[in-house]
Amino acid sequence: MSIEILQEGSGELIGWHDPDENRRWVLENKTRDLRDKRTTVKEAVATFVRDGDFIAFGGFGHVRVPMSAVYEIIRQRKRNLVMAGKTGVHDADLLIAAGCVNKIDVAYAFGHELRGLSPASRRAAESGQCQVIGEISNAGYQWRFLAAMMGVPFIPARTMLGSDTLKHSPCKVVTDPWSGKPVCLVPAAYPDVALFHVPRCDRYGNAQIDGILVEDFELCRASRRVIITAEEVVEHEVIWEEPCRTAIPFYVVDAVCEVPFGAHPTHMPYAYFFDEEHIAEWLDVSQTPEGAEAYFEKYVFGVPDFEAYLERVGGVRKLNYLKQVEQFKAPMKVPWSKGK
Amino acid sequence: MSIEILQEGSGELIGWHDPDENRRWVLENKTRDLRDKRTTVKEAVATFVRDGDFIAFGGFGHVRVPMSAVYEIIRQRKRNLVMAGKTGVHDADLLIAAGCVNKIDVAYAFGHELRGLSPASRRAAESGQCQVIGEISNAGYQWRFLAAMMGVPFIPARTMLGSDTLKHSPCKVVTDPWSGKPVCLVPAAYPDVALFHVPRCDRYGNAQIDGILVEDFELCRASRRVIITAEEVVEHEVIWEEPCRTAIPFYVVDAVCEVPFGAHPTHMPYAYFFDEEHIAEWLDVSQTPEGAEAYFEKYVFGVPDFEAYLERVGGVRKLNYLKQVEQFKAPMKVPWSKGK
Amino acid sequence: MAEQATTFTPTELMACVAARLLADKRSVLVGTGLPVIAAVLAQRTHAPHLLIIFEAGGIGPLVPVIPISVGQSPTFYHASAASSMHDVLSACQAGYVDYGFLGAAMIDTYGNINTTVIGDWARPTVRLPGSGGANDVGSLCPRTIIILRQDKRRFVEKVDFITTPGYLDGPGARERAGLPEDTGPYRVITQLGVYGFAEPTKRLKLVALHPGVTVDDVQANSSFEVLVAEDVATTEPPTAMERRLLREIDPAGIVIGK
Amino acid sequence: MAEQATTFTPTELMACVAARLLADKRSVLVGTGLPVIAAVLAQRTHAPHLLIIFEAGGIGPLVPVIPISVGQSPTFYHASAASSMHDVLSACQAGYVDYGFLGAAMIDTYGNINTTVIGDWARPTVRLPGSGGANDVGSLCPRTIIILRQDKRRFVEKVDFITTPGYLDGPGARERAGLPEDTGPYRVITQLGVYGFAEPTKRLKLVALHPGVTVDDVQANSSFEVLVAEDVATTEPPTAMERRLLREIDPAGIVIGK
Repeated sequence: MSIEILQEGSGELIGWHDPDENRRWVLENKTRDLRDKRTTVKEAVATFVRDGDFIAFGGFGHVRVPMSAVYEIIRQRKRNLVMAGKTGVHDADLLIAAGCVNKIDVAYAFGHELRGLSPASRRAAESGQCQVIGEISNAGYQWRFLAAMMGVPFIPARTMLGSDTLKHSPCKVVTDPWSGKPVCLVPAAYPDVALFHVPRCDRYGNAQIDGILVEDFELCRASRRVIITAEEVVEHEVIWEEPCRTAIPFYVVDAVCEVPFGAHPTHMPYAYFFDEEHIAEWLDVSQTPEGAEAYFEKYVFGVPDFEAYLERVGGVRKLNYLKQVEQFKAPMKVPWSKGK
Repeated sequence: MSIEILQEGSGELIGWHDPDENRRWVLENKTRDLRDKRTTVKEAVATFVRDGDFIAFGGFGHVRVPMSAVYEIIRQRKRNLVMAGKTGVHDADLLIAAGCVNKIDVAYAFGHELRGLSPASRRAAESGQCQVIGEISNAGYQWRFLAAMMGVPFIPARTMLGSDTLKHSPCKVVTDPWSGKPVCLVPAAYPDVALFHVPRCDRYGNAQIDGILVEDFELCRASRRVIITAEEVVEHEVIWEEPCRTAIPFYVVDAVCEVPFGAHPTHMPYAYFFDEEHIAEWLDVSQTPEGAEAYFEKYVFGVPDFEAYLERVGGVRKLNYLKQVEQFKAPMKVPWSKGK
Repeated sequence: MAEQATTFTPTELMACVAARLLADKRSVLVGTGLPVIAAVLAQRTHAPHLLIIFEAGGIGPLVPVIPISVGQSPTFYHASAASSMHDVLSACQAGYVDYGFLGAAMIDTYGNINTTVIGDWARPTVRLPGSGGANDVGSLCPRTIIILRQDKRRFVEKVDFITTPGYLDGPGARERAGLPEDTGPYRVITQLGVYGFAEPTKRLKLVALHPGVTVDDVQANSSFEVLVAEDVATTEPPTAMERRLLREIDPAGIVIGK
Repeated sequence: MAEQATTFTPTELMACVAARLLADKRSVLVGTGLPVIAAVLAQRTHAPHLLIIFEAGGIGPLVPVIPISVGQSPTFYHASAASSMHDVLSACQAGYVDYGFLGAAMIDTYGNINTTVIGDWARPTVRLPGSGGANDVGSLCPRTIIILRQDKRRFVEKVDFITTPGYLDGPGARERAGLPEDTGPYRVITQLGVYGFAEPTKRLKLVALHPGVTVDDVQANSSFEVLVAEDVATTEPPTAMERRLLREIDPAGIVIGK
């Protein structure tokens, strides 16, 4: 007896491993004991992000993105990264513009949500400088991470069927042996490295997330190496109080970095708002390669670290303002909105 | 092109629906608006538990089991229930002994964990009064609920392969089209009705769980009808404070019942301990059909409701004691432990 | 009859038309922009019990002001749950979500949407963001509502790339592909009018014209011949109350304009 | 050499032997009873950094006293996470769990375990609880440790029902069935001795005898001829400290006895 393979997408199968091969990797590389993983973003990126890696970032759109690590990746001039465009927005745009990412697997990229399209990364995609290696949907990526977290080769889904998105994905369509209907199989995706920004985390890597998890629960468990940046590194005993709040467990984590405002200029729910002025500045200057270059000189290469960057984007006054906006105590500024 | 079906288990395929058929059921039967679902356990069981239903209970083993509803099902003499033995312990034992459940799909049943085997339900299984319709593992059941929650026909897994558990399950083994290796597919399981006991819940059904979720997250979303019993029904605004703590969302819930100590004699994490004296009494008397009968007369048919039952099992003094044991303020009593 | 605003913008009109399509006590998956504005407007007018869901995990919030991102805190402000993408898209796949909202760069006669590329996929003239959650919404929702500005380049006979499935190549095609039954595009809203899909052909069909717009205007802004219903309605313009509410929802005029 | 206890029970000995098999800085999935006692004993002796995991969701607790249920609050007391069965069993399937612990009603020469039925499945002589998480542990863990009391009815050539796979019918059978590579039974601990699995046959083989036990005792309590290693070791008896710790972990003597 057999079931039919009805269709096979032509997208590049990035990040898939035979489940046994990945189990072996986990066995040999992931530690199981509570060990102090605190380090600097500089060290963490130097050690755990490697040229050519398949890389993913936690959060969603402009929310809870580990931007201090994004800047550090640019500063260390990592190259040939393949990005999981699982809704990759500001992170993807900067990394492509800086020449760190030259391949991307796209659920959503090249855009800044309501703010419009991304001049820099679109330019790169259209010139071929950044290659799109496949298309997928958000659910498709979500469930590729679920498959990897579960250590299974694929997860069935009922989306993408009939579309060109599927044609350009690495998915296959088979006949469901129970219903006889076509069903899409999304293959597991194990990023080489994934980076997350969280409100709090202990030194071992047990991390809590306030508000929505997006796909971080599955993504952190799917990834071979995991870097956490946290607003605050708390004592392990804080985790004991509510262990049901641990969204990322220590045994998947390789590095823990305390980085207050580490998501700037993206948004940290309950803590601080997007820095729309800064995002608008980027969207404006990145309309030319020279402008993007100047931006990186000013905000990345021209500063020694993230704290110096925070000073440069407006320091304490700006950060206080962003906290106030998040608490509805100050009005938001949206310079990119031209009253359309 | 095709992939091979290597094996098909002979277990009865209980609770599976074509995903489209279940979508139609959801569309026509599940409400989406915040509506007050508070009712009594009596009403909830009368309305939402029907003879012949495929039924499942939240919690795990002797932990967080909605016992007030179990007793009410017995009191209302529901019949021909098919139970998801997704580790069904005290609930399964009573419902089988009382003649409510006469078919069971077994991951774990007929036992009381450390306390030993279940005299009453074993007797029923061995006499044929309760029929075992299939075998599966805990992961197998967990992922059958995951498939149902996701609205997909199956989930792949790497357990059960090669075993008789799989032979007597409703699973199929196919060749993974990526690795070429055999992989087990567990079919979706949509219980007709599932019941949960939680520490707190709002009137609409938004429920929080303290501590481990076990498989309640997936099970509640997989089930067609859902009854929640809660230690406390709280104001909706309590949910607003930490919406990330909502484990069961209101739109899957049909009835909300406030039942303090509603898990008795099972354990409610952070709140009260098992009533081991009561469980021991059941294990003792249920060694004969007459003893089981007398138990039901005394504790179920002989009391009008759950509060009267709580009085009968020891009232305030007993309940205070169970709270103290959970807080390590009093020693536990384990009468079934004969110093083996 | 409700008091009508004397002037209104096409964006305001599209938001109001979209809001009016949402029935009370149902659920809608929304993104940022006009969709969330329409859903909140519906909640504040005829559909107070509408369940609003965001793909990133926000379930049932009382959205205070328009979120800029679908993961932003207003998407789970005073919410029933702040959950995950897995949870929300599973609920959508399992049938708990009634309406979906989508934008589009281009749409074709069968309601197929392109938001991926203009030109050849491998060497695009214009690279667009891709599916995001759009394909999932368009695949899984019983009633998908599409909002876009219409012109000849955007209303095309056949899209360059089907990012999100409409009725594919016609009747039965969705089911043959394996998509859930009884799903697909429900209405298309543009600055000129409202479209449904003809039975049994599943081709785009004009069902309402906005005030002052003619069928000729519609045809002039489409690169294919649009079917026209026998009884084309005329859209009610936004009421003054609707316009006031739109300002409340989008006080900075990010989407509605200033 | 550590101070030895003058007297000890077989249960105490089995707990100590099991504990000693667990290497520090690795992870173990445990159930209630002897497994959790052994794991906690290991933590309090040579393996302080052992990660203890419970299938119902408790991850990395400092287990204060033996839990009666695998979902009870001690299984997530002072824990790194109180998660879910899906999370834990996924982690196990993905390779994050090194050791698994199982009890057994019957075991056979290939380490296959029966905890489902004695007799015919459809009309059993004795109905047992079934797999629970046992099949998952035995399917997925690199090193599964099995603890049971041995006698002729429990040590059988071929079990009536393979609830949990050992080496099935011999070398390569697990991989052919699709089970993860490099997994399977590692040791079997009984009141008489400790068994491993011979290479390449994967048959049960005696590797250590408990104090005072002979090979003849072992054969007399097995319904098949047990292979015997050339260099059968003798189990170190429990130390006084180990016995003290066992009383601390199980103060009521639920498992260890009174």
